[in-house]
Amino acid sequence: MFKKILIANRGEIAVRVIRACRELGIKAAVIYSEVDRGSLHVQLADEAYLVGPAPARESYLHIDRIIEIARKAEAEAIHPGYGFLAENPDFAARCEQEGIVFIGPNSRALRLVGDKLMARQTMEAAGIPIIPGMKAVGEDFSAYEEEARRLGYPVMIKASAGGGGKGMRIVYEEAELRPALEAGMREALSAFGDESVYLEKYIEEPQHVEFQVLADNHGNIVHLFERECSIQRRHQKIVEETPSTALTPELRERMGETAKKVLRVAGYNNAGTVEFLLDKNKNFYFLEVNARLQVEHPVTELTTGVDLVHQQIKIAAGEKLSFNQEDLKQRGHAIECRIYAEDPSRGFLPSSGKILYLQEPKGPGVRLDSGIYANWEVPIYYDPILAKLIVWGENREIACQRMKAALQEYVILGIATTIPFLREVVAHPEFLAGRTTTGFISRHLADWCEGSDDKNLRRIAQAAAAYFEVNRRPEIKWKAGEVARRPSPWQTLGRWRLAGGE
Amino acid sequence: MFKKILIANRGEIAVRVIRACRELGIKAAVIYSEVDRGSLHVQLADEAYLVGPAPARESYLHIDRIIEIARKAEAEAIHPGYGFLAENPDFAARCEQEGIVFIGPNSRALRLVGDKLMARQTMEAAGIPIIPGMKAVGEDFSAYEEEARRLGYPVMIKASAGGGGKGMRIVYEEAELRPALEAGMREALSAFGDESVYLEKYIEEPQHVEFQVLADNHGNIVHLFERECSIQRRHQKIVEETPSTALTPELRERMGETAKKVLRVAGYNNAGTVEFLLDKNKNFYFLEVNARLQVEHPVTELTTGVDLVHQQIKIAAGEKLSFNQEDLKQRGHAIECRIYAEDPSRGFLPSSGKILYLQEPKGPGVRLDSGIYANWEVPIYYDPILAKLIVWGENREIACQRMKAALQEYVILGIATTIPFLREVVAHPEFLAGRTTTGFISRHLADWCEGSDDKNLRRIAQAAAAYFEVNRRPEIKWKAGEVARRPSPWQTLGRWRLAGGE
Amino acid sequence: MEMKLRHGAEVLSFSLEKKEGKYIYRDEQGTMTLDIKEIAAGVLSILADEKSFLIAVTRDKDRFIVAVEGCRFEFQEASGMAAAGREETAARGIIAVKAPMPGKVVRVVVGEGEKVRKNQTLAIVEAMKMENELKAAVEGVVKKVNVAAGELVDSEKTLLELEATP
Amino acid sequence: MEMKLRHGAEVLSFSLEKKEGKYIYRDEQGTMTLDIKEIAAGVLSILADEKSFLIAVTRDKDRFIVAVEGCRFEFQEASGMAAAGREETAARGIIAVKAPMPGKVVRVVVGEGEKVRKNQTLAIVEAMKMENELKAAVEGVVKKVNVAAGELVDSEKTLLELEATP
Repeated sequence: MFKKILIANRGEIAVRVIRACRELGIKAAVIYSEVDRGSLHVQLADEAYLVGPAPARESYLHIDRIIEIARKAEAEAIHPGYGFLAENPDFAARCEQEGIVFIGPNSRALRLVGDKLMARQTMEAAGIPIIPGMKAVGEDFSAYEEEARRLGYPVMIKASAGGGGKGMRIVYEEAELRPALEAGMREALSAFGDESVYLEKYIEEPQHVEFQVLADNHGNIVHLFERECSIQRRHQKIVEETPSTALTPELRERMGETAKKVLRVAGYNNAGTVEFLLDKNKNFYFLEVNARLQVEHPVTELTTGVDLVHQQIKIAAGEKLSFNQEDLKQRGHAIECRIYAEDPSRGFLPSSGKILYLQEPKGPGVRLDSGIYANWEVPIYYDPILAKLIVWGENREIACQRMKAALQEYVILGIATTIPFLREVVAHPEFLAGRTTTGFISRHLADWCEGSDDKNLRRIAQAAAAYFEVNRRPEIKWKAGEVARRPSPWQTLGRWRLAGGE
Repeated sequence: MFKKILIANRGEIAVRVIRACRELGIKAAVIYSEVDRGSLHVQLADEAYLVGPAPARESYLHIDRIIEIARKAEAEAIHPGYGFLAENPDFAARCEQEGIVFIGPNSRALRLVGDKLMARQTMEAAGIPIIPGMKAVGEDFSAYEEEARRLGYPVMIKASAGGGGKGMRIVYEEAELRPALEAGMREALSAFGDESVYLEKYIEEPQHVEFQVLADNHGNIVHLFERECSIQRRHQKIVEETPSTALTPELRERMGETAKKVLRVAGYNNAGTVEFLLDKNKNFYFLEVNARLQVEHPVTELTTGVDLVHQQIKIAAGEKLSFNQEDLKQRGHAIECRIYAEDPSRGFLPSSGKILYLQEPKGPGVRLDSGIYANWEVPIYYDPILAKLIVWGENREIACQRMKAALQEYVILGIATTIPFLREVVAHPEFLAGRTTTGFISRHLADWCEGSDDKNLRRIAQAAAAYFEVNRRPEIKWKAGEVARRPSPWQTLGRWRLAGGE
Repeated sequence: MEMKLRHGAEVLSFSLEKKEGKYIYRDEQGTMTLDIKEIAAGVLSILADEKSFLIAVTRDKDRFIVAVEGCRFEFQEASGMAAAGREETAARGIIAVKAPMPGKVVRVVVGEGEKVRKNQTLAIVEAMKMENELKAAVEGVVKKVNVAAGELVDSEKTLLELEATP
Repeated sequence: MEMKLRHGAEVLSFSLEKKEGKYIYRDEQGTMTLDIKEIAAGVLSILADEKSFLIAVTRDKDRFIVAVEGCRFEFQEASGMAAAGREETAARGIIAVKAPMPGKVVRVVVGEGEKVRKNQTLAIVEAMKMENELKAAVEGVVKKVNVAAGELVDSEKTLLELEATP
C-alpha cells in the first residue's frame, strides 16, 4: 500500500480523500492556490504545498507544477478528486511516464471515454444504444447548423471533454445556435482546457440514471447499482438518490450488466460511472462515462456499505476486488443534496462572500461531506459547491423526512445557498411520490422564491434582530473562544430609547 | 401515530429522540431543569417546559410534575430516554393510569425485570443460567456478610434497581464490605430512588455481551444481535462494538434465542436488552434485563439498518413489527466511544466547567450523538456523559482506524474528557486483536496519563500559545459571529517585547 | 427599544423591552413574552410560551439576516431605506448595469456611445466557472464603460451606464 | 516576543517573531519558520515546512490549553509559577484538603481536632451522580472544617485543613 498520496484538488472532495487516506494509514498531502491558504483541506491535510495563483489554470490545472510537488513530497500516487485534472488523459499519461500512480483509469481508457465523441462511436460499434446525434466535432458552424436541422430542434450542445453540465446548452431554435455554441465552447475551454462541442437530439423529460462500476487491474468488474440523478438545474445535478424509483429488479440487472460491458469495451480500470438516459418507455441510452469519483458517490456508499475512495486507492495499489457481484446488496435508501453557493431566488447565480454563521446538521443517518467553516471567505475562482448533505433511511419515506429535517437544521448566513430551495424539492409532493424527471425544477419550482408567510415566525425573527442590535454595542469586548461576559446593555443604556422601564 | 411526544430526559439522548420524532412527523416537547435552560435539547425541541430546580429528584425524577406537563402539552406519549425514570415501574404504571402511553415496556414487566432479584428468581425457574449469588435482599448486614463468605471473596455488590454501574462495587475482603455496602446503597438511592442491593459471585475477566431485542404488542419478537461491552471503567461501559469477536454464528444464535426467551418469560414489550456474562470457556450467564433504550444502541442501528427509536415509537403506537428474524442481517462493524466529562488521568473523576472550544469529528461512517456545544457550562448535577462517537466500517480494522481518526479530530477544551484515553484504547494492540475483557483497562491502561512525548509537536503548541497571547489583547474588539478585523498587534506593539524586528 | 425594519415592501414597527428577566415584544398585532438566551455570539434560544426557537442572527452593513426554523429573513434598517431611496432618484434616466455577483469580466461586448437593443448582451461576467451574460433591460445608448476584460468586480460596482431611449 | 512557559516540571524558553508575513520560532533546539493563519478565534492553521497542523488554543486563568493533532498540552505562564510556589511555601505543614472536582458535599465524616489515620475517609463529595471519598494523605489531626453536608463546592475551595503528625 502507498505511504503518501498527493491530492490534486480542493474543497469537500479533498477533505473526503484526506479522511480515507487517514483510515488506510496513508499520509495525505494536498496542494492549494494562493486564495486557498485558509481552506479546510489545507487545515486537515498532513502536508500542504502552495501550487500557484488563484486561477485554476495556474494552480489546480497546472500539470508541471503538480508533478513537481508530488516529487518533492515523495508521494507515490495522486488522487485527482473530481473536476480539474480528474479526467485529463494527458495528466494521467504524464503520471504514468513519471512513475507516479494516477488513482483513476489508465490514460488510454481515459482518452477514449473522455472524448465523448470517440466513446459514442465505440459504444455504438459494440451494440450499446446511444442518443441520436454527432459522432465527430463539426468542421465549421454550418456543420452544426446542418446537424441541428437534421435532428430537429431542440438540440443539446455538449462538451466533448465534458461533465458536470459545463459547456452544456439546450438550443430551442436556430437563431440561438451560434451564441450558444460560442458560450458553450468558452465554458468548455475554461473548465476542461478543450473547447470541442457536439450536438445531440434533446430527449425531453427523461430520467437520468447512472451505474457505479469498480474494475480492478486483474480483470474483475462489479457494478454497485444505480443512482437516480434527474433533479437538475442548469444541467447539473443537485439531488441524487438510490435506489431509483424507476427501475424494476430486471431492468436494474440489465442496465448494470450493460454498464459493466461499456467499461470492458473501453478497457477501463478503477472506479467509473456509466450514465444512461431513461425515456418514458423505459428505453435506456448510453450517455457517457464519468471517468472519476462522482460528486454523488456517497449515496452508493451508504446503501452498499462499500467505501468507494478506499476501493479506488486499493485498486490503484494493485489489489484485487475482495468481493464479487453476488456479495453486493442495496440496503435502505440514500439521498444527497448538493449545497451550492448560489442564489436559487435569482436563477442560481453564484454567490460569494464570507460565511458569517454556520450551523451544521447532525444525527443518526446524516452524513455531511463539507469543505467550509464559519468565517471562511468563499472564493470566486472555483466551482460553487460548498458541501454535500447525504442521508440514509430504512426506506425512501424516512430518507425524505430525514433530509427535510437535516436541511432545516442547516444554517449558513452571509451568502446565499441552495439549502432553502432543496428543502422545497424534497418536501414537494411530486418528489415524495418518486416522480423525478430532468424537467422537475423548471416544471414545479421555476418561480420559487425564498421566504416564509409565517407572520409569527417573522415576529420572532424581529425580536431576535432587536435583541442582537442592543447586545451588539461597539464598546462590548469579546474574548477569543467564548461569549463575552459583558455588562448588560439593558442596564448601561445607550442610543436606544427603552420602550418601557424595568 | 402520535401527534406529540414528551421527552422526559436531557442531554444527547433527548436530542436523539427529538430527531426521531421530527422524522416521523411528531412534535417533540421536552422538560428542562433550571440549570438546563441553555441545554441543547431545549434549543432543538419544538416545545420546552420548565420542570423544576436542578437536583434530579426535583426535576427529571419528579413524576407528578412531569405528568402535569404532559397534560399541559397535550402529549399522547412520554419517551423516558435512559436513566432517570426510564426503568421506574411506578412511573410507567402512573402513565398507564393517566392514559398516557409510556414508550417502553408495560409496568408489570418493568417491575419484574427492574427488580434484579425477582428477575434472577424468575429466570432461574425458567431454566436460564444465572450467576451464583443472592436472590433476595439481605435482612441485615450479617446476611450479606454470611453470603459473601459462602460465595467466597471477591464478591460483587449490585443495586437491585440498578443499571449503568451505579451502586456497583467489587469487594475483595471482608473489611471493605460494610463501607462498600453503605456507599453502594447511597449511590443506588440517589440514582434510582431505591437502596436495595445484593451480592453475586464476582466472575473474573469475563466478557460482557448483550443482545438487543424488540417485542411488539402483538406477540412478535426479534433479536438484533449482540453488543460487546467489555471495555469498562468503574463497571460502566465506555467502548461498545458489534459484532463481538467472541461469538461464533452458532453461539450467537443460541444466545439470541435465549435473549428472546428471557423477554417472553417476563411478558416484556418494546425495546429491551438482555445482558450476559461470557466466561473464558464461552459459558454464558443471564445478568439482567436493561428495560430501556441503551446508551450503546447506535452500534446496533448502524449494523442492522434498523432505527431503534423509530421502532420504540411505532411499537408503543401499537404497530406490528414490519420485519421478522430472517430479515435481519449484520453488515460491517460498528464501535461506540462514550465521551464523558471525566479526567482519565485522575481516576475518571468528574470534570465540570465551561466548554471553551469544541471541534467535532465528521466524515463518512462517523456518527456523533451529542448533547453539547461551545460555550456551554456542563452542570454538576447529572450523569457526566457529553456525547457518543460512533463509527461504522466494512470490517473491524477499518472501524478501529476510523474511530482513531475521528477521536483525533475531536477537540474539547475547557474541561477534561475521556477523548485522549479512548484514543489509547482503540489503538491498543490488544484491542485491535479483539481481546476485550472487563479487566482490559485495569490491566493495560491503569497508569495511563495524558501527554505526548513529541517535542516537535510541543514546539508547535508553544508557538500557538505565543501567537494567541499576542493576538489576545484586551483592547481588541470582536464582532458577533465573525473573527475580529483588528489592527495587528505586531504593528501596534504592546507590553510584549518583540524578539526581533520586522 | 423601538425599532423599524423593512422586510421586502413592508415596514415593521415594534418594540422589545426587558422585564423581570424576560423580554416583552409589542407590535400592532399584540404582545408576546419571550424567554431569550444567547447561547453563543449571534445564536439565540427563544421560548415563546413553551414553543422553542433556535435562531441565528447577524448583520451585514444595514441588513439583519435572521435564520429561524430553516427560514431566512432579511430586514433592512429604516435609516438605510432612506439612503437607498435617494440614490435611486439621482440615477433616474440612467441605468447602472451591475454584476449580479462578484466575479471576473470575461468580455465587454459594447463600446461607449453604442446604441443597444433590449436584451442585447452588454458584457459577460464569470464566477465560479459559470458565465453570465448581462443584457440590456431596455433599448438605449451606452453612456459609459467602467471596466475591461479580466477585471475583478463585486456586485456593488457599476460596470456600464445605459441611457434609455425615451 | 520572548516567552517562558511551564509544562509539567519543565520550563520552556522560546521566542516568536514576525518576519515577511511568516513567524520565526526560536529555542535552544533551533529555529522554525511557521506560516500561521488564524482561521477563527483561537483556531490556528500552522504550516511548518509544508507539514500542516490544526490547532485550538485557549486560556483559562494563567494556563494555556493547546490541542494539536489530538494531543492536549497545558502550559502555565512563568508569572503564575512564582505565585504557585509562594502559596505552597506558606502552607507547609498544613495540608489543605480540596475537592477533586466541583460537586456537592454529601457528608463530612470527621470533626475539628479529630486524629485521623492515613487513608481514613474525611468527607464524601458527589458530582454527576458519582460519590468520591476524600481520604487523608497522611496521619494527622483535623485543624479546621470549612464545609457542611449539602454545600456546593468547587475544586478551589479548601474543605478541611489537616496538620500532619511529624
